[in-house]
Amino acid sequence: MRYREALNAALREEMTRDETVMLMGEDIGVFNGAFKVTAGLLDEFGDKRVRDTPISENTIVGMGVGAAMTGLRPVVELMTINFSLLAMDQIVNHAATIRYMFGGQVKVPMVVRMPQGAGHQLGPTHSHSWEALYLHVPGLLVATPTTAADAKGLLKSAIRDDNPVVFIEHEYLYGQRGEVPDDDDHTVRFGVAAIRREGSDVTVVGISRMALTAARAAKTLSEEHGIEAEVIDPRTLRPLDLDTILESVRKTNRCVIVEEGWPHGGVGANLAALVQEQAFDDLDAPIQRVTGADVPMPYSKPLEQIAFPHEPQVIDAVLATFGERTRP
Amino acid sequence: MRYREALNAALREEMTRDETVMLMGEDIGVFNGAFKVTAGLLDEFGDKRVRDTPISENTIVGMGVGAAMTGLRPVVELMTINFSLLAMDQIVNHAATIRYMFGGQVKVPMVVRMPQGAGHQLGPTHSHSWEALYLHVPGLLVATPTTAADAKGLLKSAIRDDNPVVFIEHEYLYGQRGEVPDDDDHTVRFGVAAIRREGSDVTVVGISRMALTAARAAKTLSEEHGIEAEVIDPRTLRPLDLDTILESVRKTNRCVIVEEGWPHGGVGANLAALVQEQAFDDLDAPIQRVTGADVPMPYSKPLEQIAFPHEPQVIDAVLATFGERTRP
Amino acid sequence: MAERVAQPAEQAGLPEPDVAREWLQAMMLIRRFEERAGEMYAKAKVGGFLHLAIGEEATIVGSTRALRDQDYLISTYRSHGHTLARGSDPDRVMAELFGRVDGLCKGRGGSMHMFDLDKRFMGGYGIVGGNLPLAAGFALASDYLGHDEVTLCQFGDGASNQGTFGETMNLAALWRLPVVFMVTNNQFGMGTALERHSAVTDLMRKGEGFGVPGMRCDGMDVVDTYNVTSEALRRVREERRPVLVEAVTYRFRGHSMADPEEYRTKEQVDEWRKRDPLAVFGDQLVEAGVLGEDEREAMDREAIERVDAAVAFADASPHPSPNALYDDIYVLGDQVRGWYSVDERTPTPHRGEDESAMNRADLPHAAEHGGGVAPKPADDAQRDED
Amino acid sequence: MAERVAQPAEQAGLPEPDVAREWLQAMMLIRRFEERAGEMYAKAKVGGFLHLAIGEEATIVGSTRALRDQDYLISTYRSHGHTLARGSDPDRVMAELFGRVDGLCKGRGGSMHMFDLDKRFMGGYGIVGGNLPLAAGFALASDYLGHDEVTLCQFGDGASNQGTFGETMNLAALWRLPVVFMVTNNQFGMGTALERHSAVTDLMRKGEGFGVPGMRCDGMDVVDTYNVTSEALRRVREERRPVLVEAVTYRFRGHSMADPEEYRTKEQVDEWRKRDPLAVFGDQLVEAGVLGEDEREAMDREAIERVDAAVAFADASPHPSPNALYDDIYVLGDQVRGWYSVDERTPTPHRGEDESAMNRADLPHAAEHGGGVAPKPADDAQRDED
Ligand SMILES: Cc1ncc(C[n+]2csc(CCOP(=O)(O)OP(=O)(O)O)c2C)c(N)n1
Ligand SMILES: Cc1ncc(C[n+]2csc(CCOP(=O)(O)OP(=O)(O)O)c2C)c(N)n1
Ligand SMILES: [Mg+2]
Ligand SMILES: [Mg+2]
Repeated sequence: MRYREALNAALREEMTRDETVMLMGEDIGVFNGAFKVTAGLLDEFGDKRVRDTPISENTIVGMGVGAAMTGLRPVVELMTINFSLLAMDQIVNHAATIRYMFGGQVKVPMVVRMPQGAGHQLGPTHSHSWEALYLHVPGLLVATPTTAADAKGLLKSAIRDDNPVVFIEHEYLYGQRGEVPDDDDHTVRFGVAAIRREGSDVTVVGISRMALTAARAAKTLSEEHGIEAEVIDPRTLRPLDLDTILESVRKTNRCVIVEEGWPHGGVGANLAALVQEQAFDDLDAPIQRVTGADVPMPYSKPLEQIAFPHEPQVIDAVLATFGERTRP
Repeated sequence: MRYREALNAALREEMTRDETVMLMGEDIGVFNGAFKVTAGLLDEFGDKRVRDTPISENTIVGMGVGAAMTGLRPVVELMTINFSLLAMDQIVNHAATIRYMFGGQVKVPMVVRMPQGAGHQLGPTHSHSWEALYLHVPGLLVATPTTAADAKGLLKSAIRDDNPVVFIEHEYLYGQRGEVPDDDDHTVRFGVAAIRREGSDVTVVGISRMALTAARAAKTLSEEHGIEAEVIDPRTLRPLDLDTILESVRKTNRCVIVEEGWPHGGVGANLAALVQEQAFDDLDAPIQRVTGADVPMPYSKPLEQIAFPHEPQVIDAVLATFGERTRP
Repeated sequence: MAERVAQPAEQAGLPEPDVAREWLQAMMLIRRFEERAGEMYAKAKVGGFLHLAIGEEATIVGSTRALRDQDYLISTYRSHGHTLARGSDPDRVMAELFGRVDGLCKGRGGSMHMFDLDKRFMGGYGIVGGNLPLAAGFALASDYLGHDEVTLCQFGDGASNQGTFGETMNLAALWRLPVVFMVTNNQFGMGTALERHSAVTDLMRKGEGFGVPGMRCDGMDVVDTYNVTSEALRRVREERRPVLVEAVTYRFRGHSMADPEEYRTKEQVDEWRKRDPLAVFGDQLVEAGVLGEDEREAMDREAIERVDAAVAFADASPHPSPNALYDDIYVLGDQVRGWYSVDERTPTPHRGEDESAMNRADLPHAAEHGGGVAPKPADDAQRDED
Repeated sequence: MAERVAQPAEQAGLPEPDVAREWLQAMMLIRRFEERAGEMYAKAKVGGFLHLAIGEEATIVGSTRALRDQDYLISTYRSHGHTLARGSDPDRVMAELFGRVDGLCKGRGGSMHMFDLDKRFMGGYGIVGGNLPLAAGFALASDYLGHDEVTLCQFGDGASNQGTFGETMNLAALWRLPVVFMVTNNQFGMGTALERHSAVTDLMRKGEGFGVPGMRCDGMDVVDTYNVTSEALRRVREERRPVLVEAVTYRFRGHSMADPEEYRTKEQVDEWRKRDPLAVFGDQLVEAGVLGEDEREAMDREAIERVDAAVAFADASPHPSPNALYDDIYVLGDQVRGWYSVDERTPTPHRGEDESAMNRADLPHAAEHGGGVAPKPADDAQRDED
């Protein structure tokens, strides 16, 4: 099943399971969704539960917050994470803050779904990876599913959870296939990392699509360099399963973090800080980060391709933790 | 001269120096500014150059971007950084991106000024410190002045610079006094850190108000623990003067970073990642971070006070780099 | 006033004597409560920003009295009056201002962020314009769940310039949501006069471009406000579409406690004070023989005493324990068992669920300050801003 | 059409023969250019999203021809036609679509982000509604500097629901800025029909609540569009206040290249196609004897040849060198000498100003892919989305 279909199944199952789950977003209904994640749901559940909205990101999210405070479980789709900046006030100053600010009198059980990622030449307003902006915020839960099974399991958990969840999908992953348990109650708990590949020489943490890039690099490292990398996909960044990463690093004594987003204040920066704090004496080399380039994503295909990480950069960073490099 | 007066002087001098410098913001004119930074400027320069705006953050900033593209040097004041989330799309998807996206055909010489910080019991919608959200973004310059002299010098540099600048002031610092060279051309260049105190035992990096907290802690550390801390204030986070920090760490072999904002993906995370990458072999202990608590800022005074760092936490973190702690 | 669809107050006359007295009593309580809140702020018992609605009591009481218990009310950072009018316990409202555990929000929100779920007062919000989408969300939920509540969303003239205004008007009209938007036109957004911040000053018309019809009431007249709001609520309930009501009123005090008020003349303030809603309505009742002067004074004394009691209660209520710092950020459960490793203030991963169990001494940041003992830096700043 | 303040086209009649021919020529160039762009997209010469304005040429040419050279034009991600109408070199527009160095934006922006400073085409923007505040900013600068340019801001019906619409209308009216807002009502925001996204479908009225008067033109009629826009520009210039013009038109093609168009009927599309602005205007000119059929065909051939040349030029233009990745992010100078230590992709601090000097092999990310050689992952995804 494709990642996109897994998300669609999760939405269908949770809507069937709970009458209060409803969807709002731009072109999610008649158009079946910009990336077809919501395909068929309008026909199946009707326009009371699947609502096409005007282009008003801040208000769509804010209405979701209000509805969540008064009995619904809204799942709001933003067409891409790039447009979520328009809704940032409602996500941070309202969704994430309301329960705490009002002394726990209400909860905000809502999900804001949105895809991110480069590679489609969508240019500087449509291609960014901003999970770092959201993991910064207390009160939010943040998920970045990589596989179809996690996409389904985490989305179901997100919908059932009583906290506001920022659910970050990936435009490249939508088309990727994966095994998905067809159990209606297959959920994946937040705060539990997945070990994608066991290895004893180096720990490679990959976020979202980069977990796949890391896995491919691991294969090459094993075949061509005799280095066995342990590949970890945190799956959720809030809560973060730091313990699994630390355990691995205590075993491998080396750590590389791979992300698609910008380097300054990115996910890698956060993990590197945490790992060196908690496993300082276990590290044989500096923690390496492989990140997107520190630029707005260009449209040009060759420029875009060198502006986010691929296998060679991961391999390079891993070798660097062994004091070697492929290039002079 | 107070920090607030230094900013006022910088605005006055630059407006006198350059006809195209103009101010826009909510209540900056007739009301003289929510924090009085723009006091008297409307009377002096008139309502063409000092403009009170409606409450429309996103559009005020966007108009600044447009005006900057066509010949003006707008300085836009947002009443506090908390409201800047409403303008995040214009700041990130427009101001920071336009020059690159359009192949360098235009520049966006504008400044977005806004204060941040806790301590006034302004509660969960008015007290946050979000420099980390902005240092993440390529295309922006980010300043966080601590002293009156830097407030003036950096603001003048920001106004004269041809890039979009996010200029982050601090509500507590507004009332603080400091020496300010009364030279009309006293500017402080971006990307040059200030060493607030020399020391050979530990490097303590403090951001904005926390540079003062760090300096106070350094005094106590010297007097009561015989530890000589070198206190560094980066002054700007983009560009970042990493070299000065690295030089210090190579000398002290210990590093503590103090910030007021949230811990996950904060400034400290970014600096810790950079320092361990560049000075791994020079570190005798894990880099320690002292940050605000991972919560929306509560109104209650005792809760608010324990939710952002004070001397004891800095002292504690420094001692921890020596393997000691004040508390069991 | 003009363009009013509802029956004008002067024709409608006064409500039943008991009702009229209760309205006056409610306005008196709000007035006295806010006067005392201001005094407590001067005494530093109350911190942060304090926005008083003195002068706007008729708008507050007239509109909330038109609501049924199940209807939702949502307002701004200027909402002591709204939560009191909804029936919140003055003790708990004052305790919130004092930042104490018995406050409506356990001291976490303060003056700008009141909330009382039991009374369906859905909050005061610090972000100007931020409450409009939430109100539409409440109305959406009511509609979706088939409940017949209506939401009353109160915001200011300045907020009508915020992007959420146009977005929310369009969505509420498009989806025919049961919500009454009330723009409390008190003539100023902070220090900016209406005509200096809004191109159209006839605020009731501001929603028309989005399909939201407008009505207007005299916000200094509790009866007129009640009548117009009632009519608006009826239309919304029956026609299933939003209405925008402009309440024309005036703020007698500064925007917040630190306001030199250089943006308006004493004369203008005096002119409006002549229309003090409490005085005007009280006189009406006395003239109409509904109320005796002595009775009126007794009601006022009662309000003062109620507020005295609230201050005593608030003062006696303890400050929140530092252990409460991490409470209520997340709903903990099987899914999120705690936000462990989501806070690195301590060299070992901070585990939220354990924190409540810790005693204060162990709390990383508690070392320096005992409950309520204010550290210097904050005080300096506070003084400087006052 | 109704509510039009300007003189109706049918009375105004046709413009001077040369002018009329030039308008038709401009529309033909845009039409042929976009048709070819679509073909190039199918051939994967063009990537990303491609939004064609086929059907909207009269709106584009009629409105831009009303501008003087010094006036500013700003549009959206659907603006090949706007930049061409402004006089941009078709070679460079096509090269931008191809993502090549000779593109208007050096291949950084692509179809959605055209920009030509020399022609005062101030850009196509990918964020719906994001260009309105910028337009007000241009107008503010013109006003401030005492220049008499006017700004024409083009956006879609769907964009009129964005918060920036209300905010910008209010500010432009309040500050009396010289800007004409043109909402290109092509009946849909992506797959959402006008009446399903906007409570008020009479879009020319949408600014009235903010003090911005409305006008409307037949966006399928180049003459009417020209006349109404000219009148709007005149009013704005003389009265120093914004005007909102609704251009009623239709998008013949899908929203972007990957659009099954399930949200509208073939019949509706055919109905509108009968009003194809090029056919209608061309026939008018032939009937009026301004143009001979052969001449008309010659003009069309000319357009086709011009586009052929543009494709050849674009194809011959090189891909940007990886060394250009870091160019133009910052204006470098004494203040910012480089963004050293602002990029940690490499284990040593990355120094922007050095990068241009490096040769490709040294470029961290260049290792894998040569210029233009597309790596698999992107391709998979691309295929999947198509
Ligand atoms: C988004 C945002 N911008 C600015 C502020 C600062 N601020 C607080 S109240 C206020 C004025 C609001 O005026 P109005 O809406 O008329 O309400 P009033 O204060 O008159 O009740 C401003 C600008 C804020 N709290 N939120
Ligand atoms: C802020 C934002 N939200 C959503 C999108 C995705 N999107 C691109 S075009 C479009 C429809 C816009 O419709 P309209 O304004 O009528 O312009 P048209 O495409 O019809 O020319 C949408 C929703 C976007 N680019 N930006
Ligand atoms: Mg007001
Ligand atoms: Mg459209």
